[in-house]
Amino acid sequence: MHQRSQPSYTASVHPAIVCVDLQTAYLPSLRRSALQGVTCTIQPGEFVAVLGLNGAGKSTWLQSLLGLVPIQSGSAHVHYTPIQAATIPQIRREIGILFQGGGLVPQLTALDNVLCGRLGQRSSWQTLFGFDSRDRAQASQLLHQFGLRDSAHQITRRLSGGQRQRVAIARLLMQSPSILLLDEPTAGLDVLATRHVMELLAQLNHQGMTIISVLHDLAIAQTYARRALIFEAGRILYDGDCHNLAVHFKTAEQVER
Amino acid sequence: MHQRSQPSYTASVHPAIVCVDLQTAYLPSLRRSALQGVTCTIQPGEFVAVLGLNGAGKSTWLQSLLGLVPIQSGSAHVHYTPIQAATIPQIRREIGILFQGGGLVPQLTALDNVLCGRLGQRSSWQTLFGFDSRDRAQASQLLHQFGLRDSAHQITRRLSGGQRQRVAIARLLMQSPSILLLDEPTAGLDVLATRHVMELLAQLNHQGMTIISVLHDLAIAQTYARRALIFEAGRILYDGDCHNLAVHFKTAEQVER
Amino acid sequence: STQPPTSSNPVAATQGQTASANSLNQLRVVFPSRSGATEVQTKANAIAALLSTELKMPVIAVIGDDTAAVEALKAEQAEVAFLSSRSALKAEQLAGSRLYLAEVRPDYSGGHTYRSVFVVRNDSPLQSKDDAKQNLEQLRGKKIAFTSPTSGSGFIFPVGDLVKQGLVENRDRVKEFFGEVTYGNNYAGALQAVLKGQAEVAAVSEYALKAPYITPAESQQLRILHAISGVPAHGVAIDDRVPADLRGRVMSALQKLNEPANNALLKDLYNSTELVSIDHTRHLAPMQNALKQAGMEP
Amino acid sequence: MKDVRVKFRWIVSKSKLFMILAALVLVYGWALQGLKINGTLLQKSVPHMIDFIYRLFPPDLSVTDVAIRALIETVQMSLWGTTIGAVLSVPIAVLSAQNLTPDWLRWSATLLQNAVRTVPSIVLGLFFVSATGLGATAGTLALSIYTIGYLAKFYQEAIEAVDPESIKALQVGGASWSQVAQYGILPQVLPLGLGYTLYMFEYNIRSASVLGVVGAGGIGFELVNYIRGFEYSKATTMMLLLLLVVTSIDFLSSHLRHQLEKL
Amino acid sequence: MKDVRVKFRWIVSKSKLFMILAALVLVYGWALQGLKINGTLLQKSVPHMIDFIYRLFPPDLSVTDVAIRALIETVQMSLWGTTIGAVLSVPIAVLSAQNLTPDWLRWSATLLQNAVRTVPSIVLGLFFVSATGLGATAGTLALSIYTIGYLAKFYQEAIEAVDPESIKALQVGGASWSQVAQYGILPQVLPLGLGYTLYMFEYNIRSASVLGVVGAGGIGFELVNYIRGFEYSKATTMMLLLLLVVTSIDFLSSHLRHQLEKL
Ligand SMILES: Nc1ncnc2c1ncn2[C@@H]1O[C@H](COP(=O)(O)OP(=O)(O)OP(=O)(O)O)[C@@H](O)[C@H]1O
Ligand SMILES: Nc1ncnc2c1ncn2[C@@H]1O[C@H](COP(=O)(O)OP(=O)(O)OP(=O)(O)O)[C@@H](O)[C@H]1O
Ligand SMILES: [Mg+2]
Ligand SMILES: [Mg+2]
Repeated sequence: MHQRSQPSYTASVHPAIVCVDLQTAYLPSLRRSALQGVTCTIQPGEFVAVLGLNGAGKSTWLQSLLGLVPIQSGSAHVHYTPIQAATIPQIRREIGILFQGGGLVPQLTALDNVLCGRLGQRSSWQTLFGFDSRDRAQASQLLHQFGLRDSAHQITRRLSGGQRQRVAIARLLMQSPSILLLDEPTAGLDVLATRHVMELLAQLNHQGMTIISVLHDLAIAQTYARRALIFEAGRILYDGDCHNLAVHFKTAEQVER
Repeated sequence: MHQRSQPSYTASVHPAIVCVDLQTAYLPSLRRSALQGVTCTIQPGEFVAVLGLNGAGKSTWLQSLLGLVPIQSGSAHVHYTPIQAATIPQIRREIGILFQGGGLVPQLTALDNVLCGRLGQRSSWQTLFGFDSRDRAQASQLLHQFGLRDSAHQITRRLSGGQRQRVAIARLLMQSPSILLLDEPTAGLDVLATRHVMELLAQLNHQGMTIISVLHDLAIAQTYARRALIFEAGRILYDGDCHNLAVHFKTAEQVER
Repeated sequence: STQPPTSSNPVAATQGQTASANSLNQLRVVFPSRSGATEVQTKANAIAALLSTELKMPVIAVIGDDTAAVEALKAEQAEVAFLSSRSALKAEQLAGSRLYLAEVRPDYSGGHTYRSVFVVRNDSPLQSKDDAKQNLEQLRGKKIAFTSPTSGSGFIFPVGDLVKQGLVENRDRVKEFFGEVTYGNNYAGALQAVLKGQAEVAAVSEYALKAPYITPAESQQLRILHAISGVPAHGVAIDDRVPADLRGRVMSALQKLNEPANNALLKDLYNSTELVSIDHTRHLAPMQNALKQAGMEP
Repeated sequence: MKDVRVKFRWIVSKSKLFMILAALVLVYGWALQGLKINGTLLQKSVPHMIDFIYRLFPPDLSVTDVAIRALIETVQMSLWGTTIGAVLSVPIAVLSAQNLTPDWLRWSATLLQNAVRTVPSIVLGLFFVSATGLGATAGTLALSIYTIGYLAKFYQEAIEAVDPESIKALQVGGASWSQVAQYGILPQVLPLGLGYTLYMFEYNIRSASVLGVVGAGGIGFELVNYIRGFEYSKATTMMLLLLLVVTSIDFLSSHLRHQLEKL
Repeated sequence: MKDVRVKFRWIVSKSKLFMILAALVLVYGWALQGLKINGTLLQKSVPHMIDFIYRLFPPDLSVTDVAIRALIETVQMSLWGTTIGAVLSVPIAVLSAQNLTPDWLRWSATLLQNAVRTVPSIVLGLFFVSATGLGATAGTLALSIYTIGYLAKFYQEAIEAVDPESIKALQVGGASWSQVAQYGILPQVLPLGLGYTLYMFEYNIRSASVLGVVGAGGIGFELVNYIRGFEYSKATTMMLLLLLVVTSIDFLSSHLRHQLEKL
């Protein structure tokens, strides 16, 4: 369905992500750090659902893996590369992230936003006068798959909430990363689009891509993910398979209240 | 739980909302109008779920009821008051709306944002130097109920996505309207917060408030709403009770693809 | 700068030689936009046209303020300039240009020199004294309105006199002698300040005491407290790149403006009626002296 | 069918682009011939340019105290002038903002703004001289009106850049016009508005044209007069002091805005 | 325990507020005494003020052709001056923007900006006279440098106001620095930047101080000279023409930005 240009990522033998006692800076407003000791190992090709209440630190964790949130103590490795200022460009080439809210450029068209996903693989000179027709064709095709063919030349600001979310996911796929981090990819999507996106993720995962997705819907998590991490106040409370998630979540709720 | 200052809205004998063949302006990008003939009647005290695919026109419909999207043809009445330029201020006093995305002022604290819900009931002079302590107490209490006591004095921009959504709902409740329109109130909320918000809405509905909420989760719609409107390409495809929504939705999907 | 006047800096000197060797094929004359002069470009073009026919070579009229005129002479971007006496001294120092003609106006008491005057209201308690020092001494602590810090009669000469009498150290310390110092921006502004009682004394030139600067009725309310004579009039400077023979022709062409047929051109522009030939050094000596006393470069 | 339409649209948009480009070239060409630029001249003038800069140095530090006194004077005038101007600018800006004010009212506010901008500083100065005579009072008043010409425009820009969703939400919630301004717009505009105001404060400190006319003196006026009087090295002292002031205000501005945003 | 802490924080914040207020009152008071305002003077000067305005009317329309010719001259200079200045401002603005450039580089760009702003227009004018002689060329070049002092600052403000999320997303996607600028920042900055540029174009058309020095003429220069020559009613004609120009450019600007946003 989606032609991958670099299908090499299944060959890796290192764990995709290793975090050991990861902590972020103290936040006066929280009177604790957003992450206060996250330890976990994620193997290549896994499909992990990240669950937890609002403010548990899920987004912060994903961002820390890309060097967007400074690490205070502990360590994090991506494919055995430690996350440090010097290695961040390299790591960003391997990881794609979907931000909560999308992070689209509101003044560009849907197509241009999707094409922006290619910037990392093209030099500044190559993109000075726009993208080549192969890239454009691929971006169009992605939008088509997401049911946005007619909106391709619309300014992103004008799209409905769900349409914008799909544009953001399409942009992410243009990057063809080997690890995908997604922060609530189905927020604002209708039932159909939700199913569509999750099945797409499942398919990419099947082809070997490592997928880590924040989700709020336990049913969806159980259907698509094989492993769940439940966050609670900056720590991992549960790390295991996706059976009986509701039960594990209940204990999280009890801890909270 | 939530003290209502004007419990008079149950006494109304008029239908809360009547729309007859409501149409909005032609959009060149869609090659049709966003709403192309919406007809429905909603009685006071109903709890209506609005469902439909992305771009079906749900948000546009809600906004048109507040005069935010100009009506091209057809008519819409709120408590038998036609929606016209002259009547819009009066209508806005009776309807509260939660926008997709929240529409909070990012530089104000959570508490101040909630207090802004009271602006409509206070004159400009009364709020020139801030709000009185009764309003402040009530806003604090709402934030407390939503588990945001510790974040009350945080700048809204700093809150997590779910926290922001809850602040927006709290602001809406400060308005004490008799009709509540909600555009995806549970987007980005965790399981607990989702349940919390929906139960709150159910309780307000129980006290007589008319509630119209866009939802994407059929299970939630079935649990809380008594009536569903399924939108499709700017029209109402299904208007009826909430049994077997999935079946009705299937037909919507078939129409779409 | 301590360099002797005529040889400015080495760059200009060498370039001056090469340029004059090439002999000039056009003449650029700068007409500064003096306060009160309007539509200068149009009027200047008319004079340039006259000069062009007289000299049988292209003459271009360019506008700029006094400082810019000096910079243009220095940068070999102009050959002739109408200049104030202050600027003429600087032009000599920087560009080796010298003043050859001076402007005569009927309201100048000395023909091509005029007087700088301290003016008070008729009802002022200040009285003229015979001794210059005593006369100026009474101004200590008073509110004064100068014309502008670059005006010869409205600032440089008055300050030079104050320094000469030992009342003021230099132009930067004027504020320590007077109670309050303001600048009228032009003669009219300074006189209005005295007329309206906002200043007790104004320093202007003698010819400012009538229209168009003030009305005759206003003039009745004022009297001169102290006068300094010998302020050199503005004139025409010619750069040293202009060979002597051409310079002579330029001078006589300019003096064609004195003839009745052309005199209106001159009068329209700067209100002067005649251009008389003068000696640069002698004409500007009083200004040179006043500048030195005021503590301004050269 | 569809493809033809797309192709057609592409051609239309390309030819439109081409026409715009051609028009631009024409306009710039027209402007260029009006300037009568002489290219060869520029080359041999490099030594003159260097010489000009050379003559600005070294700064004559003997006038440092004069400079500082002039600076203090100007700061006092600028402080009041900018403040009065800023206060007067707020209503004009609000009335000119597209997202706040109905069109008919907006046009008159915009016209007022344009009129204030059109009046040159010399006319403002002379007007206030006729009101209060030469000196600092006239200077301050002239500055304050001059300030409106800028700040009203900049405030308007800032107001128009506010997040429309948040304003819509307040309006729909029944907030009055002034409540929307106070609770919705002010918090969002404050950092940028503060930056512009401090920028204007700095501009007014440098301003020579307004204050010179009314004889109010100040550092900009002294600076211009040193240049006019050919005392370039004294002028350099003034410029260095001004650079210090400009940089400090710039620093203060970015610091304050940082604080505001962190609040 | 908690309540005490809250109370304490409240007291601290209130006393901080009080101290800031007290400091403000002191500073404004200090500035006020420096101005030596004479209140009684203002009252009896109302007739003078009215008389001043009275003398501006009626406009002397006989100089309309002079005004239009001067205007065309200025438009030509302003067009090139503003364009060159705008082009030079872009890199300086980008290098000064907090959200794009590392601190050490940012400081030098900011210093350059401040230095340009510090140099008064008369010095710029004289510098270019020594380069190209008196006239339109020097005027255009002086305008273009003068323009940098403004536009670099305004562009910087616009760049700093860009939505940080969208920039972050591109950076994380591996886009290079220049790609982020081209695809992330430019589209967001364009409408505001265009507004500022047209504003500067208009400012340069009005500017008298820059062009007057180098004798490049123009409408602002003629206007000031009419005022200086006591020909107020001719000056009024100039001002009316300028008002027309300012209003048209303002209209054009808001129209263009509207188009850009609707695109
Ligand atoms: N820049 C910041 N300054 C202060 N607090 C912050 C900042 N960023 C995040 N936080 C706080 O850190 C906590 C964790 O935030 P995070 O966004 O990681 O939560 P989350 O699990 O993603 O929640 P949600 O499901 O609502 O998106 C929250 O309480 C939030 O308020
Ligand atoms: N201002 C506008 N200009 C152009 N098209 C618009 C505008 N506003 C809405 N639309 C289009 O109108 C259609 C309906 O939009 P609307 O936001 O009502 O959908 P929705 O049902 O709320 O979708 P979602 O579930 O994704 O929020 C969409 O196709 C959208 O692109
Ligand atoms: Mg999150
Ligand atoms: Mg919607």
